[in-house]
Amino acid sequence: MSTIRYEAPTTLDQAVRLFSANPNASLLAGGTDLLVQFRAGLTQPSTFIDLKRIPDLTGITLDGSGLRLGAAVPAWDICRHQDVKRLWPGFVDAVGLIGSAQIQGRATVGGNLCNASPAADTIAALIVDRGQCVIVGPDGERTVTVEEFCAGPGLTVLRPGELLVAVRLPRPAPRTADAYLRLIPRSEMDIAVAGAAVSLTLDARGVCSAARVAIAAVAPKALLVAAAAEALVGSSVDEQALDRAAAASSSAARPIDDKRGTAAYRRTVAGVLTRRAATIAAARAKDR
Amino acid sequence: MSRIHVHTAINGEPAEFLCDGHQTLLGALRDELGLTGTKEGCATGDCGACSVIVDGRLVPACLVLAAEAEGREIGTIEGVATDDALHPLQKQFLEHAALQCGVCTPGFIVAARALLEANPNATEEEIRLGLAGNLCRCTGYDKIVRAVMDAAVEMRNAVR
Amino acid sequence: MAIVYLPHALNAYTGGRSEVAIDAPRVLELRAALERRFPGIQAELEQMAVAIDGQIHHDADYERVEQRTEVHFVPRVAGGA
Amino acid sequence: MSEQTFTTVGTRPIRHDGVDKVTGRANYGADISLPRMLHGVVLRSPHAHARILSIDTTRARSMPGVKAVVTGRDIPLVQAKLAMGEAALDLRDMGDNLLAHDKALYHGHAVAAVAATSLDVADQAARQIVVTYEVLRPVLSIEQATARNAPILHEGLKTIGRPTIETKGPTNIAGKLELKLGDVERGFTEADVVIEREFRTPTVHQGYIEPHACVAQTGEDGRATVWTTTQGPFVVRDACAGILGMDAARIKVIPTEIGGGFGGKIPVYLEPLAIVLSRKAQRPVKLVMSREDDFRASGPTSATVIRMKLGAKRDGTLTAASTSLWYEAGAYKGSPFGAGAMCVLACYRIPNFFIESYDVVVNKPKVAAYRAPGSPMAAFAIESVMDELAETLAVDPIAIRLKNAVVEGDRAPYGPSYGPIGLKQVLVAAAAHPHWKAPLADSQGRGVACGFWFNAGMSSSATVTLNADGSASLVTGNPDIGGTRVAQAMMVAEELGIEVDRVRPCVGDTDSAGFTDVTGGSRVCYATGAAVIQAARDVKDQLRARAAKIWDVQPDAVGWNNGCALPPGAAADRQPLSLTELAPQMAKTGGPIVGRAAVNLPMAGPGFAIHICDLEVDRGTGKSKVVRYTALQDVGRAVHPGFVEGQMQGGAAQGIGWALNEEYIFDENGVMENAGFLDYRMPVTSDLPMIDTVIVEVANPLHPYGVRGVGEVPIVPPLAAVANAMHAVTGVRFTRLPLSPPRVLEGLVAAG
Repeated sequence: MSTIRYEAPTTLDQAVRLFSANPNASLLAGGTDLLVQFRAGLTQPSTFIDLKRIPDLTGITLDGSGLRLGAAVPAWDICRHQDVKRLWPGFVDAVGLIGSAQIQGRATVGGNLCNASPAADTIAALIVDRGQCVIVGPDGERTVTVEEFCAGPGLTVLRPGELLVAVRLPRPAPRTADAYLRLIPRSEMDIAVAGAAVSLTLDARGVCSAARVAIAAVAPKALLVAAAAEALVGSSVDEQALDRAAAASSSAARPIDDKRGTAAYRRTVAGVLTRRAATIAAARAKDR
Repeated sequence: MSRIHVHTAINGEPAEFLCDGHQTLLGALRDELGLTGTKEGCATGDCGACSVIVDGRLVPACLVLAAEAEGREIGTIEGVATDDALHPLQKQFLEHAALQCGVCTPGFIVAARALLEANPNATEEEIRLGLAGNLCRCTGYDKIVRAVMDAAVEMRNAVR
Repeated sequence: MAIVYLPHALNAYTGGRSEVAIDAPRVLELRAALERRFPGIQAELEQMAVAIDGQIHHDADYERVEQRTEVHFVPRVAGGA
Repeated sequence: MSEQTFTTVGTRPIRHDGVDKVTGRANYGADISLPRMLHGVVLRSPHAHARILSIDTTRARSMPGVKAVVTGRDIPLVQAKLAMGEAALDLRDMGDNLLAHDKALYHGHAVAAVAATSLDVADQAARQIVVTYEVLRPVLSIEQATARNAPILHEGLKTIGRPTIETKGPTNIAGKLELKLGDVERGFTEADVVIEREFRTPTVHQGYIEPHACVAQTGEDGRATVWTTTQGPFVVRDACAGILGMDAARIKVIPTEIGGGFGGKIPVYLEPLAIVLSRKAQRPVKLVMSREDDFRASGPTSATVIRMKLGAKRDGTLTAASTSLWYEAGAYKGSPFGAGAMCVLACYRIPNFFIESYDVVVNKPKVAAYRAPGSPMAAFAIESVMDELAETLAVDPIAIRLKNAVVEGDRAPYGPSYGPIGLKQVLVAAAAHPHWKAPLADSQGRGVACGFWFNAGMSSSATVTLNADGSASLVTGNPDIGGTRVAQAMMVAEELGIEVDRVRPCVGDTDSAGFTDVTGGSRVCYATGAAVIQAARDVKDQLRARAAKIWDVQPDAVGWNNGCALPPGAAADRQPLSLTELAPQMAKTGGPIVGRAAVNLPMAGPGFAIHICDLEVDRGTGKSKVVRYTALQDVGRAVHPGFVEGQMQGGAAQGIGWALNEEYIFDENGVMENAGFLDYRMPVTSDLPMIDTVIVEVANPLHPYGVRGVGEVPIVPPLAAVANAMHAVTGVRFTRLPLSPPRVLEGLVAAG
């Protein structure tokens, strides 16, 4: 334990080289998952490679094509970015739900993705917002969708030596908005027992022309629920459409019983939250 | 393996210390620098007792590596009072009897200061949500929230 | 005479008697008198607190039990904070 | 007594230790460091129930930097009990709990400890200790413990029954207590309504924010000094002395500031280990529990199963009660089953009752005291049933409680008559409180519940030393967990007629303070307070004698008023002498003035409370939130109302946590799955509303100012107050805690 090294590369190249040379290294962004796992003896890295001094990972860039969010930007900074908040209120809500104000000062979206917890708050939101993961490794750069990025609990598609550099979100179409809701037992500080994200587009008459629905904490990874989206498309997001969407989410859920909730409970709540998130997203889309 | 030499600034003064690669900032503050006002309640980022400021951001010192402090500005409870006066939050915590055992108090004061500096007009609800990462088991939070609300008034008046 | 209330919990010794008048100056002698009357009871009583006219003492050996005093033997209680 | 007028009592001065605590200067358990100090790590059992076949420490001992290793062999099993005023601590069990000897009895049970030059080395060394276990089937509930052919934790365990009960063969039932009055069968036949329910509460933890921590230094002469975070420095000293076979005079315990206790910092977990390690290493040793260890291996409070049957006439008059209470003790006997039995019916006049209560050992950490031990679970049962009775009879829930409330002169269920008590007063105050009549939204409901706690007495000492400038120093032996320093200083100020800032209150160590029982049982302001007042009055008497000397009159003739000695008639020409005038003349008039007192008081007058809770429930998810809360309590006399309110608010918050989300979750092997603040869900700031308080003062005749205990009663009502509010919103009677969202939704679905 006393021989663990700490490295803080200042360029992406350095980071990639260091990581390739130290396959047992742990990449450190916010550390809110990594250091807890390390303390619990779940991971024994040879080196901590701190990514927070690399400009490619720590910037927020917004242009005509959309957002490029550095993987190591802390939640606190994202929540205070007024333009990002305006364009993706659901995603920013999800970011804002991660832990406490203290945790927000550390936790990153990149870390949330790489930790690949089924209960991660941002992943479902990123999925409905058509997020893309920018990955860099010894063989260069590649991009995968967020729904592909996580493979299961704690598992990602990152290959040896690769690291997540940024997340890209395309600019939302007109009259499009997102929403994310989760259920936790307390008002703050808990891990989601179930979560639901919805992004939808309304046409001029208020009819839903496109939708994406994703649910969290009810399967080994966040699930994109096509059936729930289909239930909303073509409707005015009315009670019947919401009921169908909720039912679709509940039946798509593949939850387990654990210390945070029962499978039956999660299944029900995934539907309830889908319904409520869709309602919020529709209201937001109307205002655009 | 030699230890890491870290140069930083703590509460506005240059400071340096040696640490191990896996040592946390909390460990370094308490064990290397003798700044024991920052407390360990859980070591998992769930209680807020180790709240400190790093480069203007409120963070749990238990989830920061000490080596990360290189070149950063650190603020701890020991730097909240000025040479001649308690901070309004400290005064209001005392006036309101907002501490019982007092072990969560440094974390609350550091976090509440960060909260009020970012949002001087925070409502009761905003204060409660903003301080949700600081556990107190003695007070039921009532007097803490009142102390923070009154400190906010005092801080706003001082700015005018 | 002190009126001693015998708890249901000590029925094994008292045969179900619920109160008895005892002439004794202090709790120490009162317990001894009860032992003479109900053999074996003293060891149990020593584990218990004593309420004298409503006030519960944990260490009551030398407390006076005057005329028409009410004496109860009650289980000891632990407290938190 | 209620006509007493006060100058300082009832005001809200700033606590003397406050500035140190808001600036980070105050030193708590883990803040102590000594030169050459070693760091210790405790190796814990990975099994909830296992026979220890062997422990091999060879490799650990040979590691560089390792200075001492201890196992159960180093901790003698002493067949003795430590009288602690309230309850005897069994030193044998305590020794076996410190380090398992033959069997590990819960997951996390300590089996060995290492001291090394750094925490990392100690941690690595602990991993090198090889323990061979024969894993046994764990016993994880009352049902499992009492089942036929249940695994037995302690082969020799015999049920201590009052009345004596026949036990056939080995058992996990350590104790039984019965209380009885009247004819229960007849009582139920006289009833028009009988309600019967079974209630369950989970294992919960005190959740103090500062984990257990200590440093011990043993010298070449074998004398030890221990710095520790404890509610009772004298308990630590006497427990260490008893277990380790040392004279109490060879151990000095210095209490650090304490980051919460609530009963959980009365037993010893680390201190004897630190002493033995430092004796072996001849260097100071620090032991600090991680939060995880603290959950797994300190003392939470009992999970319970309580069956409650209650009968009443149509007008609400209670006729009979029959209740059976089962308390888990954890790995060793000693749950608060006796207290539970005595508390469960203590609020009401019930002419016929039968109470039986059981102490059951299970493979979980040994329970410790937790704020009014045993009473909250019992109140959950009786107060839920009272609520249902009110509903069934269509009467107001406060009115039915008033109708049956005990008053002065009524007999408590454990026998003696109550002195002046305030249950009726708090009920009347609750009925008149605006909260009780305030409108509610559709998604909201309101519940009430009462609570009772005895409040302890026990032994306390105090010393007041007058300084030549007229200020005073106060030394007592109670660690200050919630403002007791300032409250005690206020009593000195009140007696001597000086400002509270001119009194310096000090928490002494075991060498400098007279023997004092724990900070616990709600006893500090009452019992230690009484000693403080007596010591201050001793100072006053000595001052009168000094004035008499100056005036050359008889001391008895000198009066005292308002901080001044008053000349007797014989010296009517003299001016009164104030304390500030007399103090500088101490040396001339006979030497230092030191007032002292030592008391052993009977239990304080019992405390009663009623809480009103408004709960909002999300029917879609089962999630609830307390939106308004009022706690009303008889406190006897509020010395520092700010800290009295703080006790009421803090107790209410802990009880709300117990009701809504807190619980130990064990897997089938007895491993706690949520040993951290993330998943052991204590209330956070945004979970709670402001907690309104109403202080009722029915003076306690046993204290000079009328003080009665305050700290424990407020955790008693919330469990039922919340559950009753939940019923008011949902129409569902929940009998199992916590009322977590999944459980509530399940209940809603089941009810259709």
